[in-house]
Amino acid sequence: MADVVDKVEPVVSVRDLRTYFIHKAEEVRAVDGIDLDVYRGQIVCIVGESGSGKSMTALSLMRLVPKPRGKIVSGKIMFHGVDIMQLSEAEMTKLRGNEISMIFQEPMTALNPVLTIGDQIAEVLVHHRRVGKRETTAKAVEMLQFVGVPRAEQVLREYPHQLSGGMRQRVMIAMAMICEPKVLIADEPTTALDVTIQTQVLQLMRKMRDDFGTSIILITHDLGVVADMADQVIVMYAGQVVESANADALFEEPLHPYTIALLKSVPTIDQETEVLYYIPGSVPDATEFPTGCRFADRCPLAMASCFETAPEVREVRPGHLVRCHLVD
Amino acid sequence: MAEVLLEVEGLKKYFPIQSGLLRRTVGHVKAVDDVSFQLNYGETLGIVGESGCGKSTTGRMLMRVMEPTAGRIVFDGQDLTKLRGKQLKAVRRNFQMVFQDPYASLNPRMSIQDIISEPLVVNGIVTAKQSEPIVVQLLETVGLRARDRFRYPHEFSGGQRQRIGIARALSLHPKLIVADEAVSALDVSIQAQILNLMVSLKSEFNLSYIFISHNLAVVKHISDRIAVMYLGHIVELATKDEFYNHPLHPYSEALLSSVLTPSRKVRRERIILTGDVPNPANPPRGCPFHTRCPKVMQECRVTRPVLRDIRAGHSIACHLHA
Amino acid sequence: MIAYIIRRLLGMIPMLFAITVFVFLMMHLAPGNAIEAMINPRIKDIAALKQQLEIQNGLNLPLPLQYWHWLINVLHGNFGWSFGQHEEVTQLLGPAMYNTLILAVLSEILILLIGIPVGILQARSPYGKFDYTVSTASFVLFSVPYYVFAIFLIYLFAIHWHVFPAQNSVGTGPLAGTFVDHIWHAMLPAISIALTNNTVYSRYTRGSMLDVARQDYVRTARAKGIPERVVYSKHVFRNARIPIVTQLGFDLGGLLGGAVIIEGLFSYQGMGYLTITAVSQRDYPVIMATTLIFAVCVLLGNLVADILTAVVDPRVRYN
Amino acid sequence: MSLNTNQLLSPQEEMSRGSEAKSPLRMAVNRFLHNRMAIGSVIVLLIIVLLSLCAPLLTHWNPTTQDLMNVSQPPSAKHLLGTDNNGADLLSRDLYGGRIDLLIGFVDMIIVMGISLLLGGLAGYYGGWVDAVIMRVCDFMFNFPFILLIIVLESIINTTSVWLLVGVIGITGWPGPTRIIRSLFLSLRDAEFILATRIAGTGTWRIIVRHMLPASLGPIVVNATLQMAGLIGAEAALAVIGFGVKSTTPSWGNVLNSSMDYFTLSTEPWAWIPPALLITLTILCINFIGDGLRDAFDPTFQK
Repeated sequence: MADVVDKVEPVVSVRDLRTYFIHKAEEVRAVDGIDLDVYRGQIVCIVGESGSGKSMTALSLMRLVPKPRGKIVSGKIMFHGVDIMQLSEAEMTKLRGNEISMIFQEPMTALNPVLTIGDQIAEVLVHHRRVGKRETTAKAVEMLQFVGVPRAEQVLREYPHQLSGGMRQRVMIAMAMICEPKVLIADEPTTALDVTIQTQVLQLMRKMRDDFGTSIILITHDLGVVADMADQVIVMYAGQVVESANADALFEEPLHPYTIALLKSVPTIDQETEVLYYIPGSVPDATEFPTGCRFADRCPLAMASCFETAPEVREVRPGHLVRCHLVD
Repeated sequence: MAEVLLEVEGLKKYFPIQSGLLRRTVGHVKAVDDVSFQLNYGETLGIVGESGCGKSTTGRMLMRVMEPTAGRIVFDGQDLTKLRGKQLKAVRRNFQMVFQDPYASLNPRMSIQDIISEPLVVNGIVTAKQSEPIVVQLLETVGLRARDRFRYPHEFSGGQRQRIGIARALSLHPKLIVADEAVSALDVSIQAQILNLMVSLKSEFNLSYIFISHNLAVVKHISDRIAVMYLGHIVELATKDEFYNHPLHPYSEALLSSVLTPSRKVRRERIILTGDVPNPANPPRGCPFHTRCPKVMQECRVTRPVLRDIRAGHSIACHLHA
Repeated sequence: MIAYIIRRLLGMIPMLFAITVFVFLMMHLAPGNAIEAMINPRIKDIAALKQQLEIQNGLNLPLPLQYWHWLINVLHGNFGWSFGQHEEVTQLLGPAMYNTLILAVLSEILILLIGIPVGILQARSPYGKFDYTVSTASFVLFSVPYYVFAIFLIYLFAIHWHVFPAQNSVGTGPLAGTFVDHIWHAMLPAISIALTNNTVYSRYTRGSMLDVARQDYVRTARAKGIPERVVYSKHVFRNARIPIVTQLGFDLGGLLGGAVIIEGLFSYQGMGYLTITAVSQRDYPVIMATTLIFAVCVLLGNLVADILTAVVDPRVRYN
Repeated sequence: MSLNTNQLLSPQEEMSRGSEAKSPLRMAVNRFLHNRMAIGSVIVLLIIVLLSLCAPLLTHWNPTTQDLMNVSQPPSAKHLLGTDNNGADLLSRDLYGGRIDLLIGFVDMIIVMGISLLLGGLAGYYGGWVDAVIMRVCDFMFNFPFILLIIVLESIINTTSVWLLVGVIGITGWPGPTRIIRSLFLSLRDAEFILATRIAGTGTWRIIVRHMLPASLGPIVVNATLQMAGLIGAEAALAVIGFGVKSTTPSWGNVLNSSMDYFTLSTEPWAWIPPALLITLTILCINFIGDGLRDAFDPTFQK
């Protein structure tokens, strides 16, 4: 697996990304200072619970934060050495779906119900490649076959509601991959699918990485999916990265109390536990974060200093970053 | 203790498919097709399966909010399907339900006090005034504060709402609680809180559970026995240990192999099923699973296997183990 | 599609039957009968004449049989004799339907040309200055009853500026009776109908566009790198038009049946005006004919709405 | 469970009870009270209502007295808005006229909403054949639009009495709101919180009164205002084509109708502008109130 990963220069490099939602006097700090490096052929998982800002991070990378309230207030998003924050909207449009693609959680609602599958796949090629109609169709059929859609030629003429959930997600992947982008962002791609279908889709995504060398940013709340897929893991909590490490290292020895608690609170089919570990309380309100560590009032190991000063991210071991006062 | 609380026999729910000018019934969606099982006092039965397998429809029929097409539901010796009106109301308090969506299952216009006390009041157990101390106690039982009873659902988080839903279900001291995907909408850390609460309430209130979920790990945590459903049928029914250690039905094997564990050490051999679940309006002949089964035989395409005991506490519906 | 239309047309039969029964009964519930309306109450031997006429017209037969005769006549295009205007009802219907058709089509064109584009423009930059101004204006305009609009239009365009006529559906002079003359006379009533409807349609279009713009598949389109202009014209508009097209179909049905108030106000000789005249003269055969035609237009409008919906929405087409 | 309630309530809890309990209804009322346009409209509407109710105190002219010696007078100190073609004082006709329009708007709104609640509620709650029958009747009524039905009914009933007009409008106006209420109840019937209360053993009546009605209160109230706005205009709509109440009875529609000739329209704006403005202003106010109510009940609604 590791041989596909080329660690020379990151394909995507994010520094201090902040995306806020501003409505009247309220400021929701959805993403509050994210750093991220993705190398060629790497699968990076961003994991967190609802409200952690993981989906908004993904949309920020595409510069698709919902307007007018959402706004990227600061940060640098380098894609192949170009800061995409500096690009014009037209230049960004050329990048989307071509160099960076995205797939979403609900394949049911993410496809346009009144356009045929063929139309929806073809328009990507039409706008990015300017190829003829016959070539477009051939390419679309080829891609659908590649992602495992049976009767591809017929499916091109069908509408999304005629397909099953698993098939729709395959179509989404085909559509995202048709220009062979360098980066694929997948926002909870299997959450709406049944487990047996999830297995199929995850396998397909791995195949995409292996065959095209695509880097994948996989956003999920499911630690099982992370363990299955990730090369690199980023754990988010309340808009910030709390831990970032190589997947093996993270599952071997998680360091942030939140990561540890999260891993312990998931029931598994491999071990028996009488009482599940749980994290008391709930995620703080994104309009008024505490001055100290954002996890402090739920943390079993919190010290006085945790409530006073916010911890910085520190490289505790080579490549293992943690935002916690306890690990120095 | 192994006394039977609930016995379900040949339960069916067919939804007619109507078509054409005269709304003629041209076929049926067999949402639940010939489901039978027993539940003992104090036991938890987990029902697992993928979307559309009929697990939620089964739960709703048990709750008597959906009329079965055929079959018997014997609860505590009484056939529920024969009861109507007052008689039904009298037994109804013995079985309650916890829902999936904590945002939709509480009336947004009622205070928590009114929500939790309503079952008591409508069953004539106490008046609205008298119910206050009971509500306070119930709130404390599920880990909320006494003063929360004056507040309204919109002021609570998802996990807290689910606690309120549980308090409401408990208010009548039921013998059975059907939990339909009760933790699926919650974040992992909150999910663990609710699961723990349900486990502790079970012994405290002598409850039996039917726990419906698509999550095999969650079901394993809480259940004593597991029923696997596929296209309206139970394909495997076994005790927890039997099921998780020796699954016999090819579908169960595939399902279990698909469960992802948050660990890099456990690497299971994946059985990747091809294709999708067939349309329940047009189910395949023979075994419902034969279109996706990696071990399919000629017989599977012709006759539907019935659920039968393979050994004590383990039955499956599969020709492989005939 | 053709099978669907045929099925729908057959499905209209029970409703048409109910409508004809209702219209028929309505006439018989009316005080006095057709004979009384026809004869001069001061003539001699009125009772004998009445009886004779009743037998002649089959009014002594049992009601179901009378209904049957009436229905057969209607199916043959014979709506009877207008007592008020002393003519075959069918003779009156022709020009009235033609005038109403002109008015209906003209109003729909105005709605399509103004209401919908304004809504689209609003939705392109929602919550901006243009959107805010238009929204407020259309909220106020929406509250102005259409007959008040009509009176103001008559005052300005007919009385003050002499641009359009405020009376009748045809005029005099060299152009009298030509198509242009018809259009010219239909202008003010059409504008009156369109003014109120435009506010409804622009609000409707705007709402539908904004609703669609929030959908996941629009985000997908942007994520695919489709230029914003195409995102709106292809992804947003093709979905947003579905409810609008349906509504247009419904409204067309109503308009083809005749805009009673507006036609009355402008003395525009369409179906609505014909109804009003007939009602004030208690000219029941005409009332029955116009009411029946009105109902049929509404039913056909519903059918057109369903067909148009199926054309623009594959989910409907394939179910 | 034998604890006394009072022991459980600490003084602080009692104190916080008022501020903490944010009932959705109270929040809606608060939002409405903070909507300036809506409150302003309530005030203007009240003024219009008061003007019609107190008409005898504001003018000494009888609106039905005709004075053929003084027809079509321009405004003067004697007749502030002049006189109409029959010599009746226009100001007093405008003031008294509101009574009929407001009466029709208010009473018919109640009749229409009452019928709609009953029929729509039955259809939505019970579904099945009850729903099928009621909906077919609605469909049937939709084939004859409101105005057409009224004028045809008028030709049969042959009357111009105010109360008969109220009755005719009332029994023809319900199909629209009935459909809305039916779909509200239909969607509520399958809502999880209704299911939960059925499982608890709650009876039909209580489910309707305690759960479904409060849940649909917002849309019902908003719809009632929209209905009222439409119904207030109905009298004038009928009047301008000559099918309103008896032409001597003062009503906004009749005042408007009596100005429908070339001469009056072009030279006597005081005759037709005031009633036109009054009708429009009344409808505008009611629409603003309806808009405010919708915002109050459904703050997430995007205009």
